[in-house]
Amino acid sequence: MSKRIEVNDLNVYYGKFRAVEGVSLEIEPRSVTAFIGPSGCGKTTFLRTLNRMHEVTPGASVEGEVLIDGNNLYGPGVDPVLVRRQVGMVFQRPNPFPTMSIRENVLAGVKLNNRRMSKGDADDLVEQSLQGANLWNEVKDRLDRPGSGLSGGQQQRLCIARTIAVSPEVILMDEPCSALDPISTLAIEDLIEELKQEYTIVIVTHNMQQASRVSDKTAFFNIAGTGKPGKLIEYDDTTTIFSNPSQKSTEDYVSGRFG
Amino acid sequence: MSKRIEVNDLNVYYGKFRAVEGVSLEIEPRSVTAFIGPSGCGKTTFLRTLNRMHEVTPGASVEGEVLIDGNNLYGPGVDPVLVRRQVGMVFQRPNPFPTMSIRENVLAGVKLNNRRMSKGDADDLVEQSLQGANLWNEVKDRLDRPGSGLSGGQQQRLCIARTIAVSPEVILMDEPCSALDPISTLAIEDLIEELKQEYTIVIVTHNMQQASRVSDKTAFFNIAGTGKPGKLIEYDDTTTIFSNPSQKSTEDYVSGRFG
Amino acid sequence: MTTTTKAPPIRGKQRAGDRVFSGSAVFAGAMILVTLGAVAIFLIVQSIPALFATSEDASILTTNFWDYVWPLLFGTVWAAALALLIATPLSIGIALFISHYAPRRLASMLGYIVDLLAAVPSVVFGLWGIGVLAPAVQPLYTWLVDNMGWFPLFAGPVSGTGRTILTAAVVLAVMVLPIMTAINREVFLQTPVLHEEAALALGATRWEMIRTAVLPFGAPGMLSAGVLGLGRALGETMAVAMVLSATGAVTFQLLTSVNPSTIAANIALSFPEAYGININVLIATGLILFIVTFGVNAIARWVVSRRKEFSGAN
Amino acid sequence: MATTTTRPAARSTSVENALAAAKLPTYALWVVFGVSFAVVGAVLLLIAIASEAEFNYAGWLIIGGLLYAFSTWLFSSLVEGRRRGMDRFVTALVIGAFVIAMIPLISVTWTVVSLGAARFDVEFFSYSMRNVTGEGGGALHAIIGTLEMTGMAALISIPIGLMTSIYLVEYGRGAVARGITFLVDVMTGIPSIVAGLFAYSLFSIFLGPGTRTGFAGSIALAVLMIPVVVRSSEEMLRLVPNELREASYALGVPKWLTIVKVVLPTSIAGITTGIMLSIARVIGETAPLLIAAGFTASMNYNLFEGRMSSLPVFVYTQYANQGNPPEAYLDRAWAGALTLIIIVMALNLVARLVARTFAPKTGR
Amino acid sequence: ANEGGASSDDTTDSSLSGTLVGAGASSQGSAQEAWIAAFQTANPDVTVNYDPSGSGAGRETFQEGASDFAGSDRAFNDEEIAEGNFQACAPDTNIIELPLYISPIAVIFNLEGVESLNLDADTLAGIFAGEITNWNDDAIVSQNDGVELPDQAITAVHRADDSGTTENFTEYLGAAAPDVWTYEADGVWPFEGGEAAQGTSGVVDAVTNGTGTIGYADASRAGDLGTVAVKVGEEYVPYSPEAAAAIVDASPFVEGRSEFDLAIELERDTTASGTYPIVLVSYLVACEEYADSANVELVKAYLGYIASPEGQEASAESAGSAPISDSLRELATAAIDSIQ
Ligand SMILES: Nc1ncnc2c1ncn2[C@@H]1O[C@H](COP(=O)(O)OP(=O)(O)OP(=O)(O)O)[C@@H](O)[C@H]1O
Ligand SMILES: Nc1ncnc2c1ncn2[C@@H]1O[C@H](COP(=O)(O)OP(=O)(O)OP(=O)(O)O)[C@@H](O)[C@H]1O
Ligand SMILES: [Mg+2]
Ligand SMILES: [Mg+2]
Ligand SMILES: O=P([O-])([O-])[O-]
Repeated sequence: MSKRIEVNDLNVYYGKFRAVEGVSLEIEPRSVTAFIGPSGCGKTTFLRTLNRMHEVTPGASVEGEVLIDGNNLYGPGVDPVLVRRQVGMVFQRPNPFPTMSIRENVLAGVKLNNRRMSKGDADDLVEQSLQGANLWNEVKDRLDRPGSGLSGGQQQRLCIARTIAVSPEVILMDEPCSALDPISTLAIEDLIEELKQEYTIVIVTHNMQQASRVSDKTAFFNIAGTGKPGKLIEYDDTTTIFSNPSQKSTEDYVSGRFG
Repeated sequence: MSKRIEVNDLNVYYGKFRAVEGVSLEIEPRSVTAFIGPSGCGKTTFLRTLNRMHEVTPGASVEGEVLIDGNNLYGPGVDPVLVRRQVGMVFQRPNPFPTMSIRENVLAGVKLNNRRMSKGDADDLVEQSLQGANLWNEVKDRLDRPGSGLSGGQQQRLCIARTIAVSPEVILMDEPCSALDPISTLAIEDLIEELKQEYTIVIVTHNMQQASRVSDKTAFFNIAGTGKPGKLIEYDDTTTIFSNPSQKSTEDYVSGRFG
Repeated sequence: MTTTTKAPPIRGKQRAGDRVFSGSAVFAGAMILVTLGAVAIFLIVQSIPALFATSEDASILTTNFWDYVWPLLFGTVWAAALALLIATPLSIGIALFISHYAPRRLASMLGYIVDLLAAVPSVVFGLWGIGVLAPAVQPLYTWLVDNMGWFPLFAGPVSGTGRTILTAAVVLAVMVLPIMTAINREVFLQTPVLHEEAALALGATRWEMIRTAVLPFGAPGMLSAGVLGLGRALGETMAVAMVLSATGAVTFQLLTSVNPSTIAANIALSFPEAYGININVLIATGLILFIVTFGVNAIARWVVSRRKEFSGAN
Repeated sequence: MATTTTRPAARSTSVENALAAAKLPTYALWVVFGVSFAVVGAVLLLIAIASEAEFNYAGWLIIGGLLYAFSTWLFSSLVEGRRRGMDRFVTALVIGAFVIAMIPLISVTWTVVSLGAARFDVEFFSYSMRNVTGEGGGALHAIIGTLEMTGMAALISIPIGLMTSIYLVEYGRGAVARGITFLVDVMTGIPSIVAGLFAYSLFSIFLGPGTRTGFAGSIALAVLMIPVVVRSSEEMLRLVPNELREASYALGVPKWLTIVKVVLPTSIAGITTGIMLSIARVIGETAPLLIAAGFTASMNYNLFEGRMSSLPVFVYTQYANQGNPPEAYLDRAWAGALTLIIIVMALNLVARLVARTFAPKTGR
Repeated sequence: ANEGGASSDDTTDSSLSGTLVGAGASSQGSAQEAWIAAFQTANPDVTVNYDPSGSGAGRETFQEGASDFAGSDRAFNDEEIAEGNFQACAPDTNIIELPLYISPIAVIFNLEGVESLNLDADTLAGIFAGEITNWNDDAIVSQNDGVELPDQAITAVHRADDSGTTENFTEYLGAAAPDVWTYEADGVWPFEGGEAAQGTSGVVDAVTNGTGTIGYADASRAGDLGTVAVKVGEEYVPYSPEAAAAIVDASPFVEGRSEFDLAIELERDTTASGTYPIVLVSYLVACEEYADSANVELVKAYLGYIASPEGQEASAESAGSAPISDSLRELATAAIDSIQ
């Protein structure tokens, strides 16, 4: 699993408003890449173009190329549904389906494609995914309870389990810990460490310590002012970005001079 | 103006859930105090008890004492409305009244209380408050335009202008910059610097750099785990907290080891 | 709480404005209670003479009250159920179209157009039902009876006018469609984007997204839409009175001239010539109708509350 | 839903894109659409010719639509796979549902407008039916009656409904609020004829049997209107962000002033719309007014004395008690229906206008 | 603009004023409208309110003394009269009942290409009882030489509401075809069967919009629909005002009533030629002597106008009723004059 991502000169629009301008970068397989930057600089927007979730927003559009192992996501005839199976996503706020039990939540994505899964297979998959998300031990006795009954951190891990159950190649995470307490945050960070053995992971975070802890590479985005588009300022190894950035604004940002 | 705040052994509840436990601290007049701590540790909750906004939440209650210049806010017969006139508040998301113009927004605190005021006095007050909030130059030509037409940072300063227009003695701010871009953030930080000449200011922030930049004293709150109450861990001069804290968890937090 | 030593300036009296305002809010709430109570009490008081009346007291009765009301009750429920059967899938379809399929601009205009349907008075639907709809569907009914008469619901003889319970149900369905659509539309629009995106991010097609996120989330709302529609359909009067060939039989057949009447329509038909105890009899049938709608509402609430744990509300 | 501008991908054109899925071209769906309807049309036409019946347009639409839905499902399933096929099938059904619902709307509107135009004249709006037999006459008495009775009903319902919703949103907690919500729900379900019977009984008891007045009609309408007002206002009040209330409290504004000066102005647009819709809901009621207010041919300005006609009842009685020539009565009935619909549409428009004028200004 | 025409012109020399209240049969509704319109125009200071609340309600209201006169599709029966107790009337006085509204009931049908049919009472009763169900039934065909009757089901439409029309129609069926029609005469359709429609308009609409339909309705509403000529004696009589008036003249008064109680025992099974037996006779009921004399003049003037040739002409024109014969008018006028 896990694939290489290449972005070429990407512009992202909301209607006529250009939210992100001219981003080009390459993401290695089986690595963790962190996006950092001040609020409104387009981190979320850019992340969502990587699995075509962006176009779910009415009026949103994209110019440029995103290649996953050489296949352009925005090529003609590309089915966004297929893209999203390969590039999974975890959101800022945990969003388990409230009407489903924990078990159903994990199977939600799988059931779409493979409706006639035997109970045994399904059980295996549920256990495996929940194990993968470090949640199995906490919920194994209450798989039939609603997912919304879990704590925030558990819900977020449930969402991760749901995502890995469809065996994607890339997992995108948009500030997955920002709504969580410190203990849950640590649990998720540990999990990311494990997941990167198998998946390509891209994570947006406003917490620079988190970025420096979990990521191999870091991309810093910035914005010149309200109404201006966000830009990729610098993209390099995490250690370089935090210790010896080449741009002044990166240094200002990581040293906490603003944001 | 500006007053001294003294909190004695305060417990704060949401229904039966104790969100904040046993907080005691003293806040000097004409100073800036920052509250920091991980998400969910009760910073917002505690802040809101300082002007009895807490009890607006259904089922919320408070045990203990909050003295402002020796007067207990929670004493019998105290009118929360009068308390709130003395202790103003600025919220995380800018919330100007959408039905009102900029001018009306600034005058809201006065006009909503049906106080009569000559047009000249009102004009003076508007100018003075907007000057105080560093917004006058940007909006003086469009005082009759709706307040919601401003940018996020301007809206936040409008809310500050609205707050100082009722001439409170204390201003509480709950993550006033978290929804703003870096430039607006700097503008607000500068403003806080000026405001502390006249007001006692308490600010909640998740941004430690911000805390160290703007505050004289810092209070660190922490939480043992989900469902546990938040506690005041350490309260000291800002420089001490960030350079030489006495508690291990404070050090972990300010050094970015979690959160 | 502990008390303080000094007399604080922040003490004030309880505000008169607050008291007056909250007082009148409570008063208004109480008025609802009073009104509903008044409706119930008046209906009951007026009904009591009828409940034990026989054909001796009231010319309208052939035996006793219960024999009189039973076929009406059957017809009321049957017609409303049919109407709901037609209107529910349609309203869900239209609501989905407006909330998730149509382009935004078009959607709001369509919403307005459907809302307009709600404004058409029921007499007009009655006139339309007799004059336009019934003649239009009559050939279809003939075809159904000729070719599918073996199916009990479609048994003949076919009505020569098309004014059957099925036509009445269609008219009712058209009448309850706007209100049901409006509610369904609102709940569908309120589906948290979070959940819709969660489904899409798992690689769901639009329909699969609707199935996994929108419909389960909207289920309680759809149920209340159904209940509201059912309430309207149960109580609709003039259109049914005008469109339906109501002979009073208890039958499930959809396409014949012989159809059960409904309580509301029967009141409209009989009230003008009613006098003496007959009026009480009719009011008593109204009481029964009230009880039925009350029951439907209560059941729906119960169903919703039973599934609360799994609902999107928490 | 969204448009995606895509630049031709220079590099990937040579390679087969693994993410591309087999896809029916857009025109294929149109072809299927055309063929489905053409086939069904031809068959029905043959049947029509054979049986010398009229061509069945409704059947054509419905069967053609079903055939289209089925064949897209089939084709798409074969070419694009089961899931995409299902998606297309549901799309066809959803659009179909919409088209089907449009048929009665257009039919009703057309019928009312085309038949109502005949007597939509000055006399209709300046005459009552007093001393009129046969042709001529008008509905002025009914229009006045409708306006007076609905106005009175609004006068009763709006304060009660609005204050109740304020209670529910701003004050009510726990069992009492839940109880009132439940009662409002139940009230929503009161059949209109029951409301009419209630008003009739109420006035019979106090003012003697057979009493029918405009005011009784208003009471019946108010019973129907109150729950609608409560429901919609409640919804709108809940939409007002708590932040605004808190902003106001934080400025030291008492609760009631916050409600009056912040909450209500913010939601006034939605509340007005809701109220207008609730008026539209009751203004077309026939049965309760027939029972509670009766009807008369003459002007009656007094809500509290004597019977009062209303437009729906006017329409109904003109239809039900046709004299000679019947066309005159029917024309009046349809003109009355048209008037009623126009009044309701006007109310709707006013509501939208109000909503737009009072809506919180975004300034962008 | 038509309101308050009271002072419009001074040409009327009427000295009458006041308000007259009547209630009762809805069948007279249209006729009452015409009478009221003409009477109010002639006497601008008079208002007449007629509440077409139904015969039953009308009789009850009159008995309670809440109205000055009643309209009723049937006369008070002997028990009711014996019981007396008419609140509006002076004690121990009689009531007068005047058959001033005579309206033929047409049997209407909708069959393509057929404008009229000949049917005898047994056949009509068979159709409405649901025993004859097809238009090409021998019973129908045999009476209609030269009419091409299709092989089509008959949909017989009756009134869904309580109605004087139904009462008179079923009374006819019961009297003229007692073997086939075994139900009691009643305003409510006596059994579950056939098709029901609301009010005269509903019946007319159902018959018009359906195919193979037949129904009965006030003759003024027959319009372009086919109508039935009913067999009386040896001939088939189509409905007409004259024929309808003729059956009233041919029928005896109910026995044992007071001098001015003109209740008629309609001879539905008459064989007299030129009579049309399916008629609705609706009465105007008043007191011979009122307890309160305030409105006596008004009642006399109003009823007098109704009985007059002009009044009868007005209702004939607007409601299609049959003007009463001169002989009946003489009796009625005498009765009205006796009111005090
Ligand atoms: N749905 C939308 N429609 C229009 N503009 C949008 C939309 N979502 C975001 N934007 C704009 O696009 C820009 C980038 O927003 P984005 O949410 O990607 O920022 P971000 O870096 O993720 O910020 P944060 O740290 O607050 O999440 C902002 O100017 C924002 O106002
Ligand atoms: N309205 C409420 N009802 C019940 N519990 C609440 C409510 N608001 C907050 N809490 C709980 O109280 C605790 C403290 O929350 P609070 O919002 O004060 O934290 P915080 O430190 O401000 O966090 P953040 O940095 O995310 O704003 C949390 O456990 C939270 O879940
Ligand atoms: Mg973001
Ligand atoms: Mg907070
Ligand atoms: O005139 P009707 O009594 O038949 O309505």
